[in-house]
Amino acid sequence: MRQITYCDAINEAMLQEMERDPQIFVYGLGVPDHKRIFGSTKGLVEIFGKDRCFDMPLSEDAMSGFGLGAAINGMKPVYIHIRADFLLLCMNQLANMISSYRYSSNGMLKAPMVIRVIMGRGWGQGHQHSKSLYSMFSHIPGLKVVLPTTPYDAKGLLISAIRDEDPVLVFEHRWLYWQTGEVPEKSYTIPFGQPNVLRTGKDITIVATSWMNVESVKAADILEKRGISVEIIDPRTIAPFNVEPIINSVNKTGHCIVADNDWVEYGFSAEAAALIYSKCMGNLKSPIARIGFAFTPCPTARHLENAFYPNAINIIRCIEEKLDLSPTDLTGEDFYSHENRFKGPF
Amino acid sequence: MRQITYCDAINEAMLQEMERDPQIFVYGLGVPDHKRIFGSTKGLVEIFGKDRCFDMPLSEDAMSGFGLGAAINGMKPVYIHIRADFLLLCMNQLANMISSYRYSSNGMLKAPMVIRVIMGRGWGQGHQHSKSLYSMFSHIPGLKVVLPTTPYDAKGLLISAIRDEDPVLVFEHRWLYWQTGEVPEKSYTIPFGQPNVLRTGKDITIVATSWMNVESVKAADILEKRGISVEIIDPRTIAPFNVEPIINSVNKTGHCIVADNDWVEYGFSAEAAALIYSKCMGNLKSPIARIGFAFTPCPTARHLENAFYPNAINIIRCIEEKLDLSPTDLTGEDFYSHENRFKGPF
Amino acid sequence: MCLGIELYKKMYLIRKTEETIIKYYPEDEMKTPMHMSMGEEAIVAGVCQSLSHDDQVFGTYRSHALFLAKTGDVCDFFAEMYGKDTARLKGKGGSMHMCAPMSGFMGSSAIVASSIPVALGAAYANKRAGNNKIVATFFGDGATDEGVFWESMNIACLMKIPIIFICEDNEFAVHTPGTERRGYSSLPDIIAKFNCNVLKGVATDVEEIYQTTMEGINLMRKNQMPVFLHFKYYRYLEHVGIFEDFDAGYREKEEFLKWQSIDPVSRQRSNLLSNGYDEKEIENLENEIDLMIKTSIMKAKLSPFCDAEELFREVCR
Amino acid sequence: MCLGIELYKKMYLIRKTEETIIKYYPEDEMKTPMHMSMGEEAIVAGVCQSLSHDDQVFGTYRSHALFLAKTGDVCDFFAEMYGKDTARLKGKGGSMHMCAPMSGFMGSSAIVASSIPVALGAAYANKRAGNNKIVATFFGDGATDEGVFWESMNIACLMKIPIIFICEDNEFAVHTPGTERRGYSSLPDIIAKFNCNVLKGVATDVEEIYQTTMEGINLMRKNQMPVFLHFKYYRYLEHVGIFEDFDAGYREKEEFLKWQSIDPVSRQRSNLLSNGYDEKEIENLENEIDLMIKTSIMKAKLSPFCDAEELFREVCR
Ligand SMILES: Cc1ncc(C[n+]2csc(CCOP(=O)(O)OP(=O)(O)O)c2C)c(N)n1
Ligand SMILES: Cc1ncc(C[n+]2csc(CCOP(=O)(O)OP(=O)(O)O)c2C)c(N)n1
Ligand SMILES: [Mg+2]
Ligand SMILES: [Mg+2]
Repeated sequence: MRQITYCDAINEAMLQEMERDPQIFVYGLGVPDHKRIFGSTKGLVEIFGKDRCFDMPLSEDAMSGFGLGAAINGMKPVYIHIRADFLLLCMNQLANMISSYRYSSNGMLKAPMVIRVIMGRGWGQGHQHSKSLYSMFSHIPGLKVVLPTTPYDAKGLLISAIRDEDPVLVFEHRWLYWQTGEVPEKSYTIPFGQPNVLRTGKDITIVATSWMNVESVKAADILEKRGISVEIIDPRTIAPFNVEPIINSVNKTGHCIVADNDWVEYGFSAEAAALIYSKCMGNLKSPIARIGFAFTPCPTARHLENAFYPNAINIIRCIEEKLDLSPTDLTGEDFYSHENRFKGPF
Repeated sequence: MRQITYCDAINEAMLQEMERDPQIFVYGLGVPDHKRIFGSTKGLVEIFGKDRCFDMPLSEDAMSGFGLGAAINGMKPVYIHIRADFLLLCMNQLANMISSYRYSSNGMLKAPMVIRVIMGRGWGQGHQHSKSLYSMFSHIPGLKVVLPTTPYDAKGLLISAIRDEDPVLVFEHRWLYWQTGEVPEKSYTIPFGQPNVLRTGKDITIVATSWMNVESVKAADILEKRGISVEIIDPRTIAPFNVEPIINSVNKTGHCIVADNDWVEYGFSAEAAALIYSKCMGNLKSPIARIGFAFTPCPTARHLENAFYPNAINIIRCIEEKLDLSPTDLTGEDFYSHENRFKGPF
Repeated sequence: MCLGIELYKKMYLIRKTEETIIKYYPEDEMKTPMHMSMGEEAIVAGVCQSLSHDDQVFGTYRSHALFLAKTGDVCDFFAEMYGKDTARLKGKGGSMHMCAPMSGFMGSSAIVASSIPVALGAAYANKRAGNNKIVATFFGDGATDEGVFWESMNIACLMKIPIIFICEDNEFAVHTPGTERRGYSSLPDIIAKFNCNVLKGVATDVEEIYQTTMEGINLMRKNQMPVFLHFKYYRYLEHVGIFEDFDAGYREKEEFLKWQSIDPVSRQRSNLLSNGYDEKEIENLENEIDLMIKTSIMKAKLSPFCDAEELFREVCR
Repeated sequence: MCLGIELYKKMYLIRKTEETIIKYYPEDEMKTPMHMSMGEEAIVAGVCQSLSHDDQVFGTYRSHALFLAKTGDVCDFFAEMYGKDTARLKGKGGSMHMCAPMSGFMGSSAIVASSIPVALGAAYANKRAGNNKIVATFFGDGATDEGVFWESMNIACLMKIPIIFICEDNEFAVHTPGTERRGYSSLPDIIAKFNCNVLKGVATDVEEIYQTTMEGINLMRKNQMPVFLHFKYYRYLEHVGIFEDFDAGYREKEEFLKWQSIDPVSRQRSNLLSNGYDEKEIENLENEIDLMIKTSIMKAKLSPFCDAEELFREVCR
């Protein structure tokens, strides 16, 4: 099948959906400018015009309410944030208004709005341009939270998000934009609440979100050479979060790591671990390990950033500990790094 | 010892601290008006004047940054929100600025700011005046989160919060304002990270936050008559969260309920459960139960509110299930209700 | 003449409905915090009269008057105050979160200023649909302290969005007067520097308010610039609740008496009379409304509550 | 004359430091996103010259110029750009989050408009302390779209807070021109309706900017109302990064050339010369600064990184 990038998959989803439904419009800071949100909005303003693809003043709070208002009046807004941190300016509309408009109108009005959010490790971006934040929204009833990892998921989940009748936040990791994978040309949806088994294995289960799936696959590749078989499950949507397939996996392997692209404390890894434990108690051979960011604001210097972000090596060491393995010799292994393609801010 | 209300304990802490340190000032919407934040700010404007106790325009975002600016310049702002929901307007300053100012200035500047937040079940208050939200802040490095339950804690923890060199959010439940308890007249502090064992027991451990401690005590009182002995532990601060005493308790009792004054999903109960499981795996005789709000926006009609909020009865039923007891006959039991003292908005 | 009586009917319905709340609230069956509209009737009546049925309004927690002026549906109103199954919202909204989209009442919010940008987006959708609908968003003077008000004004003026901003200025945000909240002397003077149509007035003469709004709408149709209406009025009762609060010390009863002497409802009644309207006819209309209110509240009281499962309906996941 | 040369030195330091960044950035050792100040030098130099050492400033992610104008500390500057242990921030801040409180540089933020209310609070603390310190908060034209800007203006004017708001208007927010962001024609005209002192100018004549600022400060000392300064300038380089971007299509090179012909740095140099300053002396000063920059960057390159444990320092819990 055709291979395209994650970025192009997003772009194709936008194009096909806007083609399909004239009520869809896309807006946000810089959406139609020549950088086109890292390329993910390319072609939209040319094809659909300035009415359906537009920029705005820097007013995140009002822009959020604006989307809600258009949504309850029958439109399908897609609001893009180039950094997840900017969502903090939208919290009132997101958690006091958008999340509850349907409920408080007892279903007479709905808010089918999509919020595309780019997160991800920068390049000395620092503490205000590096947050993930998705677990916060998962705590609010009325919001759906989606984390596509593969190009296939990026397209299918975004299309599902746009067709959903409720507000959906889609978090895209900047580093995933360059990943390639098989993506059908025709339009398709992926139902929410269906985890994706990225790799089957029998020795340990990794539940990974977003970019951490890439790190997990790398770790699994390396350990496979030693005969260790790792199962990797990507929940893909964390609200709704379907933990069943994960429970089955952990009951099989007896070990579990939750590798989350966020702070560990009070994040997705807490909810995931709590649910897994509750259903796997007798079968767990070791406590669930939770891997995530260091619990500090994100520093800028590269060596501190390296200490802040978890990666495949942390996962390997964690697996070794759980399975009582000697440390793998990692010399000569080529770990993922954007050093060479990625200079300047993401 | 002298018995006073939770509200008066807060008020006394404010008075004594403002007396001690002229850099402290208190501000927020309605802070000096005749209602005095349900009485908790009474006397402050008379004693310390309008310079140290003042109102502001309705500008929660700017008011948050305002406190931060005063704090880095050596003052000690205490900013009061009459509803937790209004914190959603402050998220950018809280999680992008206040939480990280010390870190990003490498300690050259500090933000010793206190944010007092009133939450709690209203009286048909509805979905925009009933959120708890504290778990969101616990997810952000650089913020401390305190949940006083008793009048003793209300005074001691607020004084600790004010003397802390970092930003602290103190969440006060409106229904606790009427609770009375022993409170020393002199000033005292309670260190953060010291859970309070409200009741010792051997059959089951309840970890409860804020108002849920009152419901837990009620449940324990009722079950005690059947010879069931319940241990109740109030973490008091959830960031920092010291789980050690809880772990010891659960390892002793073998059963655990986390009763949180918030939504269950992605909330405090997730973090607590994940940590407890990780250290009590072999000793747990049943999965940890998590009790909290129904995962919906809060409705207004009383019968729906009753279905939304958990209470002592839910806790009793949960304990019975865990300990394999027949249902307790609750006729004649007098459950807590503010029906008679509490009319109109909280 | 017909207009004058329409306006009066709207205001009379609002006033009497709130008087009925005051009568029954102490029974403690309407368990929802009441932010009363008394004193404000002329603004909503005048503005809503100038709107068509399909035009849309957004309100605040203080929206009894707006809801009744736009929908006239006192039956649904009381059913919701009592949280009953017969209400469209079935007790999910209460006094602060009413909603009746079929009549153009698009919602009200208890977070100050938060429905302003929502109204903006709704109006944008109308513009894109080319349906000629107007959106009117109501808010208090306190709301103009909030940043989102300024953001929304700017966007509306920039994008030429068909929206009317109505600032209902009662000089207070809860108990805090404007003088302690404003770093400027005149809001309309500032807003006039934006690309919009600014009109203002004192809000107890309902016909004048109607005329002012019509003027604004005509200007907007001509120049496509949004309308900003600024009306002063006086809040008769406490911020929330059914009582007076002149003993609280933050405002003077004299002020109230001054405003009461030009009370919007009785003023319009006198107008009608002096314009030759027959008092008997007015009384007939009043009686009809009284009866409607009485029936509505009785129906509400007698209706059942919805089942508790309703709690989980209309929320995703 | 002495003033003129002081101003020139500030601007020259900024310009040359940024030229040095452009030279070394491609080596890929300064791993932090650079929002360059080129074109803006006169504003920060003029304003900072009118401030005393103890006065305080707050900036944005585009604060190279402000940092250097206020602190003069190019050594710390480069150490931080390289993320080295010798920097005060040890690599926790980078280009967007500089901080030097001992010199009155109180921080800069990468969230647009977010340091404006912080500056306000700092100024309030100064007022309460009665220390006569002034706070100056710098922000772009894009920041004025944000609600918090309006909230902060209102509070400052209401509370008579000793603060200078400086809007550095380069007509763009990233690539979006003011015409696509503003629902009004003149910001200073709107702000003038608040209770504050509004002054404006075109920002390549550094002495004029200094004078304007001094005038603002004098007004503020007299009437206690905050100052709002509005200066137009031109951003020479792309929004972020070290290159020109006239091929991107959102702005014209002609515009740049027009502004370049009144470039603040060369303009002030010519001024000095035509005012009789000796070119040799200027060159000496320039050489001194060149040397200082050279030394600073070399020291930065040679310095070690801090240990990784530093990651966990200065954060609570
Ligand atoms: C964002 C927010 N902040 C604070 C409150 C608490 N509050 C409720 S009403 C009100 C005053 C609003 O005043 P105004 O907008 O003038 O409306 P009025 O009550 O006078 O109709 C305040 C501060 C709130 N509901 N929302
Ligand atoms: C709240 C927020 N929204 C969006 C951004 C992304 N962003 C960074 S700079 C910028 C433009 C700011 O323009 P302006 O204030 O004029 O400053 P300039 O870059 O022109 O100096 C934007 C939109 C941000 N950093 N913060
Ligand atoms: Mg008001
Ligand atoms: Mg700009």
